[in-house]
This record gives sequence, structure tokens and C-alpha cells, in this order.
Amino acid sequence: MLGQQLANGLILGATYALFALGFTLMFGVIRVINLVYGFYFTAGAFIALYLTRNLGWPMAVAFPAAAIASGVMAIGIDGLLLTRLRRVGAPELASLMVTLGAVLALYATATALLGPDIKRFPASVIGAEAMEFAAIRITQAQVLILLATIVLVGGLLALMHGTRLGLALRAMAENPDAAGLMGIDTIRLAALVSFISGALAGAGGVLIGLNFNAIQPYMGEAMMLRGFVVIIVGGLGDIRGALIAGLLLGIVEVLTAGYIASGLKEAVAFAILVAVLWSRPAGLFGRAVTRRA
Amino acid sequence: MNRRHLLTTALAGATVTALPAFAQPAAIQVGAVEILTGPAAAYGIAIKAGLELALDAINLKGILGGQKIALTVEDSAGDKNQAINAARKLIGRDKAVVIIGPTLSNEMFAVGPVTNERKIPTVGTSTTAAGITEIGPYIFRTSLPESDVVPVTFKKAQARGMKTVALMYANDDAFSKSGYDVMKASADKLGVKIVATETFGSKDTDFSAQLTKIKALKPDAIAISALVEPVSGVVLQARQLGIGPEVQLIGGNGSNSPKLGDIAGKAADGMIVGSPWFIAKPDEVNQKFVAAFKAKYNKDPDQFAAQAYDCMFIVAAAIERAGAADSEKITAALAKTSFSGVMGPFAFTSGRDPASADGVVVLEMNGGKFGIAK
Amino acid sequence: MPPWLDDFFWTYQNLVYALGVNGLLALSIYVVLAVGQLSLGQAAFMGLGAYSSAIMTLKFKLPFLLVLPASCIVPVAFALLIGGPTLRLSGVYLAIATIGLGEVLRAVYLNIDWFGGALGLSGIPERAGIGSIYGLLAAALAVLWIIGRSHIGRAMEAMRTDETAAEVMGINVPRYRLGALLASAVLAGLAGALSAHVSSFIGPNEYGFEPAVTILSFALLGGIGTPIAPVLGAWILTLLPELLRGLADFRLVFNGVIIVIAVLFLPNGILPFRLRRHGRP
Amino acid sequence: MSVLLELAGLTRRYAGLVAVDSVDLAVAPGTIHAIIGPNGAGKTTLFNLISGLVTPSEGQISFLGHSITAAPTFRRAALGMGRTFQNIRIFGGMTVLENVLTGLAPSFKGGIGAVVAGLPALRRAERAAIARALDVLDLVGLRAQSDAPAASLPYGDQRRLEIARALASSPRLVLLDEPAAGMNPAETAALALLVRKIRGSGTTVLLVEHDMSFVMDLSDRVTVLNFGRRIFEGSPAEVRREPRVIEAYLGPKVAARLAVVAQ
Repeated sequence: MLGQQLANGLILGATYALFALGFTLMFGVIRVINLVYGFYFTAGAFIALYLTRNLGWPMAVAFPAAAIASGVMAIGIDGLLLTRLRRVGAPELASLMVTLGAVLALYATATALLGPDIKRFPASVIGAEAMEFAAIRITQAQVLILLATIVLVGGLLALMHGTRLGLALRAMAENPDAAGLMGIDTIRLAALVSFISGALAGAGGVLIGLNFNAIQPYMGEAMMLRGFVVIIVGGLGDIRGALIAGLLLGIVEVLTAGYIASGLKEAVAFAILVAVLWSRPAGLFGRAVTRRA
Repeated sequence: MNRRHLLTTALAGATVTALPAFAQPAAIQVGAVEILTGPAAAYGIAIKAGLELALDAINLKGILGGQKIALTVEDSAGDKNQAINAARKLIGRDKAVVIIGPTLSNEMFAVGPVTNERKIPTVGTSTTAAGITEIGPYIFRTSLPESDVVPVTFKKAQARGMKTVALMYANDDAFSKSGYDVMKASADKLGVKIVATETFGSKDTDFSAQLTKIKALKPDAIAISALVEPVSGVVLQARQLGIGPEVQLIGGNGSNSPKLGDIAGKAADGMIVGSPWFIAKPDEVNQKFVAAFKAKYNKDPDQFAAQAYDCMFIVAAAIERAGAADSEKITAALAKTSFSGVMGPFAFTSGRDPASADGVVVLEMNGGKFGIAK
Repeated sequence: MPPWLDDFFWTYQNLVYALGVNGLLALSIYVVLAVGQLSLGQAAFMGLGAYSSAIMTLKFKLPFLLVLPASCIVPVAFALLIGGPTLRLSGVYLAIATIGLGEVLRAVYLNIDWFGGALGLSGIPERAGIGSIYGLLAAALAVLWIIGRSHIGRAMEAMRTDETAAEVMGINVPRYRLGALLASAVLAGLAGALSAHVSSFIGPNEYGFEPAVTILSFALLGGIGTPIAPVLGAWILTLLPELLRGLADFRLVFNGVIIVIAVLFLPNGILPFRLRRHGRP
Repeated sequence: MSVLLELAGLTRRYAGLVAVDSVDLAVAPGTIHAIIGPNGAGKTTLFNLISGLVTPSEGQISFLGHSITAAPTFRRAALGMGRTFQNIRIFGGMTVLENVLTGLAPSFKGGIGAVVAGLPALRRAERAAIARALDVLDLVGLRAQSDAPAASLPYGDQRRLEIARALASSPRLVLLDEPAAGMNPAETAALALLVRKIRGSGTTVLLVEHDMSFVMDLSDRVTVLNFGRRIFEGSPAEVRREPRVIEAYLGPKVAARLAVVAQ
């Protein structure tokens, strides 16, 4: 049973890490806690649902299409919400507030249009068949999640540390003004970050929607609390930190539910958050990110 | 003085819309508080449909010598404060003499004390939690509480060989929690051993930790008290984790919905639930109701619509027997209800709960559809 | 009083209470925003005040005069728990930590029988009323008004405009931040206790993310130039859905859009006045 | 006391970059002390270290004989250290007078209770603060505009307002970060006069400035930074003659061009 529980925790943790990737990237580069992120997650799942269920596309095509569509949506919405604030040099909290208002309106609108019910992928696309290795059962969708998490984290790290684009992004993260002076087009880069982050959110939405096969407008909000815990415990803006913190959180939650009490899952997540804030505010693996002056 | 003046000014805007409705009522005013928007809207909409279908039939002839009943349904959106505001408006502004609803037990705990204080009879059609009618002498319900339904289901499972059971419930709504309390009591009473008690949230999507634990304990049955959506999720994941048909699945009132089959499909096969009503119940009253409902709304009625349909008749009959649109007299008349509707024969206990659970049937999922369990 | 007027007040009694309680909640977010911080824990603090006061009334049978002030204790303790570490850091930490608070407390209420679990706490006697609600609102407004006009108000506005410059002026920024968060917890705790003692029932699902955002929209609509502005914002947003029934379905959309518009285009709210405090005696 | 502010081995590292590299500095009371150097020499970082906005990686700072290396910014201000910023940071929504009153924050001792009780001591403090603020506005020549919104002032006046705000609490030391930036020659001359008046009133001045003639005319002592290191310190005349300084400004081509652009 412990093996199965660890597998459950690993998969749950992978979904948390997957969810947090684009979220932490966005903060890392443009210093914005973008709460609309959760909505891109919802959007990705619904777009994939529409493509597979209503248009009959195969999942292999619908998946990247949904990710790209979410990314494009993110360019539009983030641009609308954040560009003006960036131009007038508004404080960090203004962008947090504006995305908070926007995401509330977006969820509520989506609920009004799509209905509050849980929707599910047709049985033919979900890959719910379970395989069994050494008494551990795992479904195809879950294997896909683990693989996708590894590939996306690896890809993102390669992008950030192995390419010129990544260098520009890191320069922008360090000091946007200096980056602007060095001839980096920060507006276009910000749009690119929105796209990558939105696409990651959309991809996460599809995969996590596939795994639990439960898609509804507020699914992004439900992940948000975990997302916060992961990005703070991992260190704001730290991609590797998000991966490790996500996996850790998933395993701790499952073990709590499996061996202590299932009602304590949320409380455990939050207790970890508060403990990290008190003891290592920069995240388990991070250096200080307090920026002043 | 000054303070009151301020308040009046603040409310001046409200008066504009409210005043016309303060004119004297033309028909007998009955109010209903139901969830018409938001995540739980499906229940309120079904109830509203049931009430209005019954009302059509009642107003055809009228009561008290030809007077019509005017039913105003206010939306609570599932929110406690909106439910209270709605009930106060129905009573204070629309002069409703009876309130039907509200939809959820939690809302009734907030609304009940208000209507009870004002001595307006209030009849819940879907509130199944414990303690509802203890709010006060004006609070009734026509819905069978879970404590009448669940024991029937458990007896069925026991007859099929259940000796141990694992209980699961959503711990974040009153309805599911009450259902769990009843399941626990039933298991204890029947001598069935409870090997595990696991909770989850109504919006959770991952139940793997709880199910893995339960699977290792190898119970004869798993009983789940929650609304249909999380129940479907639990059932689907149980199958993924390899919990097979040898484990009897038992649902509470929340599982008694055709949505279970729609969402979980064959994964839910073999699950049994108790129900005070069944669409295919052969008696003539029920068949006429189902046909009329289909004709008006172009869909099948569910349990909530059926309960509401009966409730409207029960209320109308009580007004008729009271002889006047007077809340006090209607309350007394309600207590003496003797009625036979789509749910079967109906009367209130002295505690204003339904008197008989004889109509309860046990249903079983098969191929995504409910049928009578054999 | 003529019967129709009596009916009128009975009908709108809950709304009148809600206006007062929401006014207090608007002040509770105002004090945090006024020092340039963002807390989304207002609903959670309110819930703590509501639960702790209801338990004192129901289980310990304490008199309301004692319960009301005591209802601030638990929210303040949680404000210290969250504020202690986060207020030394950049503002996003407080915002994030407080968003989580509401969800976690919900889990706590649900899992501890003492709090009634999913059934909540019912049968709370009606101890509060127009007098206590509006009395406290008026007192809070008066105190905040006086503080706003003093050197403390000046320091708060300085912090809000430019934290670094304010600190260079010798303003003890962390202390003001913590003070504001504690005051905010007190106000929200009082609002929670008052609302619990006029509505007879409180449940675990009433103090989550959405009410927190609604409270924020009160202040952003009204503006934070004077303490009266957020209260008016709260009144508008409480009355609007009652006046325009059609709006009710889209209340959350509306609140969200207000926040977006306020941040982008009306950074000073619809009442962009500020307290005069050049203060020639 | 012969030394008002003393830095010993002060160092600040960023990832892969040493912005301030073991700088020693002693500022004598009653002087006008300038810090010069090409762009990127670490002057503003040094100011941020002194006022506590940046924590040092190594080294010590002492002020009035106390170690303040770990003291928070507001405490340094309360001890008697004022400063202005290179990019003006006034409180735009407040009036001119309120801006200056903000600079008097440490002189108010009462908390919320005292404010609500309306204690006479507090009212006296407010009256005294206003009188002091008006005096300072007189000094910088902004008294007539004291009720105007600060954001409405022209650029040069905003700079002077920022100086007035820094001076309000009669600090022992004031740090002026490029006070002459963006000023025309007439304004610069008036500023020089003002800085002398400040020293005359007993406040020591530490300033960073690019305008060489301004610095050379005004300063008692000049410290030259390059690439985060102190390369020279002396009187203006000594600095003018020092080859290392000339090289720092003119030697590497890029540095030279940037220095010219800045002027």
C-alpha cells in the first residue's frame, strides 16, 4: 500500500508542479503574480474538451492546439491588463489586484456560459486503462503527466539557461530598465513570457483534466492555493524549486490523507506555507528576493 | 432620529422598486426560496419546475372557491444571506402566507429561524439534514430525511452479504455530513463493521489516497455520502485503482440522480441507492406526473421535481382546509395533512417530518441506468 | 409606525444589517490598503470573529458585551501568525499568504466537531442590532478619520505613495504595516461577531476567496482617500444587486470588473478626495 | 567628534558583480563631502548602503560613533540622517507642506491612543512641526507654495522640496544624490548657495554629483570611486591634479563617453 500511496503522491505532486511552472516563470521574469493564470488552466482544459468531444479531433492534436490557444489568450488578456500598469510604473500589488479582479470576472463569466457542472472527456480519449507494475496501478494519463512534467521542466530550464532568448529573459528578470537600455524589447519579451506561461497553464489543464477527468470552470481556482504553496516553498521564480516543492507537497498530502486523516490535506499545505514563510521566506532553495529602492 | 433618517435615505433607492409590490395582493401569495443560479442551481431549477407543474393543475380550478395561488420563486444562489433576504422579501413585501424551500439544509438553518419567528409556515422539499424541523413549530418538510432512506439500502446490502463497510463522505456540506451520520448509525445498528471512515471535499478531484487505503482494508462494501458529482469521481477512481464489482457500492440520497450514469457510465454499475421515488414507479398518479412533466419541460423529472410537485399539492390542500389565507390556520391544517401523491401516501409526524418511509425503493445501477434492485 | 413601514423595516432588516457589517469590512480592508499593503484575509478574519464569538455565546454562555470585544482576539492572533514573517518581505507575500488563509480555515472548521463541521453553528441568539452595528461603524469611522488627519495618517499616505522614501524619512514602516494588519483583523473580527449575532447561523463556506475579493472591491470602488469612501463603496455594492435584480446573476463578474477598472483607470476610486491635513491649528 | 560617518571595508556584491568593493570613507562633521566617479562606479549603491536600503555583503558603517551596519533605514533617519534620491521621490499626492511634515515623522512620539485622545502634547508637537516645516520651506524658497499639491511643482522646485523634506528634522548628515541633475545654470547656482546654507546651519552634506564645476566649487573634500573601489580622496584641487582620476574619466573610451553624456 505504501508503494501505491507514494505513486499517488508522485502523480498528484507532478500535477502541482505542472500547474506551478508557468506561474512561477511569469513572476520570475516580469515580477507579476498573475492570478489569471488559473483561468488559462481552465481554458486549456475546455478547449481540448471542445476539440475532442465536439470536433472529434484526436487528443494528440487537440493537446498542443489547446496549449497554443491558451498561450494566445494569455498574450491578449495579460497585454490588456498589465501593459498599461507597466507603462505607468505601477507597484507590484496593482498588477496582483488587477489580475485578481479579472480572474474573478472570467471564472464567473465562464460559469454563466458553460454551466457549473463537471464535464468529462469522452471515454475514447482519456487513457483510463490502468497498468500494474509490482502491485502499483497507474493509468496512461498518469504516465503522460509524469512524462510531460519532466519534459516541460527540462525544456524550460534549457530555454532559460541554454539559449540567447533565455539570457535576455534572465537579464529582464534581474533589471528590466537595464535590459531595456541594452536593446532588449521588453514589451515583446513580456508578451512572449505571457504566451509561454499561458501555454504551460493550458497544457497543465488538459493533462490534469485528463487524469481526474473532471473539467469545470473553477478547476483553476481549486489549484491556485496549491500553486501558491508550491511557488513560495520553491522560491518565487525558481523553476527547479517549483518542481521539487510540487512533488513534495503532493507526496505529503497523500501520505497525510492515507495515514493520518483525509480532512487535513489543505491544512497541511498551508502549514507548510506558513512554516516556510517564517523560516525560509525566500523558499526552500532560494536566495532573498526582497527588492527595494 | 438622525440615524433613522440616514437609514431611510440609504434605503430610498430600494423603495423605488419595492413599493409597487407593497400594494395588496390579488391572489393567495405563496413564496419559494430556491437556488436558481450558481453551482447548485440544478436542484432549485428542478424544484421550481415541479412546483409550477403542480400549480398549473391547482389554478385550473382554484382553491377557496376559485381563488388562485400566486407563486413567487426567489433566487438564493445558495447563499445564506440572499436566502434570508429573499424570505424576508417574500413575507414582508409580497405577503406570502407560506414559504416553500429553501433548497439546502444550510440555507434552512439560516432562513428557518426568521420565518419561524414571524410564524409563517415553511415547508422544505429537499432538506434532508438532521435537526431541520427542530428549528421551530412552523418548520415542516416533505422530503424524507436520510435517516428513513439509508437503513433500507443498508439492509439490502446486508442481505447481499455485507459484513464490513468503508464509509466515505464529503465533509463540507451539511447534506453529505448528515447522510454520513445516518450511514454510521445504520451500520452500527445492523452490526456491520466500519473498517474505515474517509472524507473529501465536494470540489476535490483526487480521491486516490483515500481509495488506496480502503482497497487495502478489503471491505465488503463502500458507502458514499456526497452530491452526485464527487460520487461519480470517487466511483471512477475506485475502478482505476482496481476496486472491482466484488465490492458493493452504496450511495446516499445525493447519488440518486441520472447524472451518476451520465458521468460515471459503467463504472457505477452495481451501485445501490435508496430512493423515496422512482421514475418508473407504475402507479397511475406517478405515470401521469412523469408524462405531464415531459410534455411541459421536454425532459425527465428527477426526485427533486417529484418531491416539489407533491409539496405544492400538500400546501394547496392545507390552505383549502384552513379556509383562509391565514398563516396560523394553514400551519394547523398542514399538521393534519393526509395526502396521496406521486411519492405515495403522505402525512406529517408530530415533529413535522414525513410520517412514513414505506415508499422507499432500492435502486441499482446497470449499464448507466437505475432500475429496481433485485 | 404604520404597519406597512413596520413591514418595510422587517423586510429589509437583513439588508440594513448587511450595510453596516459590510461598512466595517470595507474599513478593515481600507486600513491595510492605506499603508500600501494588500491583504486578502479579510473574509477569513471575519470568519474567525464569527466562529469565536458564536462559540463564546453558544458554548460558554458569555454575555455579548464580553463576547464582542473578545471576538477580536483570534483574528489578531492569526494576523500575527501571517503578518510576522510576511510584512518584512515584499507585499506579494502578504497577499498570497492571506489568500490561502480563508481556504485553510474552511478546512479547519469542517474537520473539527467543535465548530459544527459542515453543519456550521446554528441557533445563535440575536444579540446585535442596528445600535451595535452602526455604533461601531460610526466609532471606527471617527477614529480612522482622526488618525487619518494626524501625523500617523501622513505617515500612512507616505508609505502608500513610496515606501522607500517613507522609510528614509524615519517612518517605522514594518511597525505601521503590522499595526494596520492588526487593526484590520480587529475590524473584520468585530464585523464577523456582529453578523453572526444577527443571522442565527454561520457555516464554514461563507468566508472564502469570493467574499474576500468582494470586500476588496468595496474599497477599490470607493477609493481610499478618506475612510468614508470605502464605506460608500460597500453600500453601493451591497445595494446594487438588490436594486437591479438582473445584476444578481452577474454579481461576481461585476465585482471583478470593478476591480479591474478601478486599478487601471480610477486609482483613487469614485470618491477621489483626500483628507485635508496641512493642519494649521 | 572628528568623524561623523565612517565606512570600513564596505562591500556589496551582486551575482557576478561587485558594486561596491571594500570602500573606506570618513566624513568629517561640518563639511561638504562629494563622491564622484564615472557612471556605474557604485555611487548610488554606496548611498543605498549608507541609508540602509541595501545590506552590505561585508564591512561596517558607523554613524555618530554607533555601529549602524544592521540598523533598519528608519532608525538611521531617526538618528539624524536625511537623504534625497537621484530620481525625485516626493509624495506627489500631498501638499508641499505635508511633504516636509513627513520628514518630521521621528519628532512625533504619540501613538494611536494619543491621537484619538487629542492630547495637548501632540497638538503642540504638530504646531512646532508646522513652524519648523515653514522655516525649512523658507530656506529653500518654497514657502509661498506650501499648500500647493507637490506633484504640480516644476521640476527644479520638486528637487528643492525633496531637499527641504530631507532637512526638516535638522539631521546631522544629509545625503544628496545628484541634486543638480536636470537643472539650468541659474538653478545650479542657487542650489550651491543652498548647500552652503545647509552646512552653515550645522548639517554635514555628503553628495553625489556629475556636474564637476558644481562639485569642485562647493566641496571641502572629494572621494573618487571607480568600478566600486575608492581610487582617490582629497581636496578639489588635489583631485584636479590626480592622474588616476583623469584616467578613470578619460581612459577607457566608453567611460569617457558616458561621463560626457551625463554632463
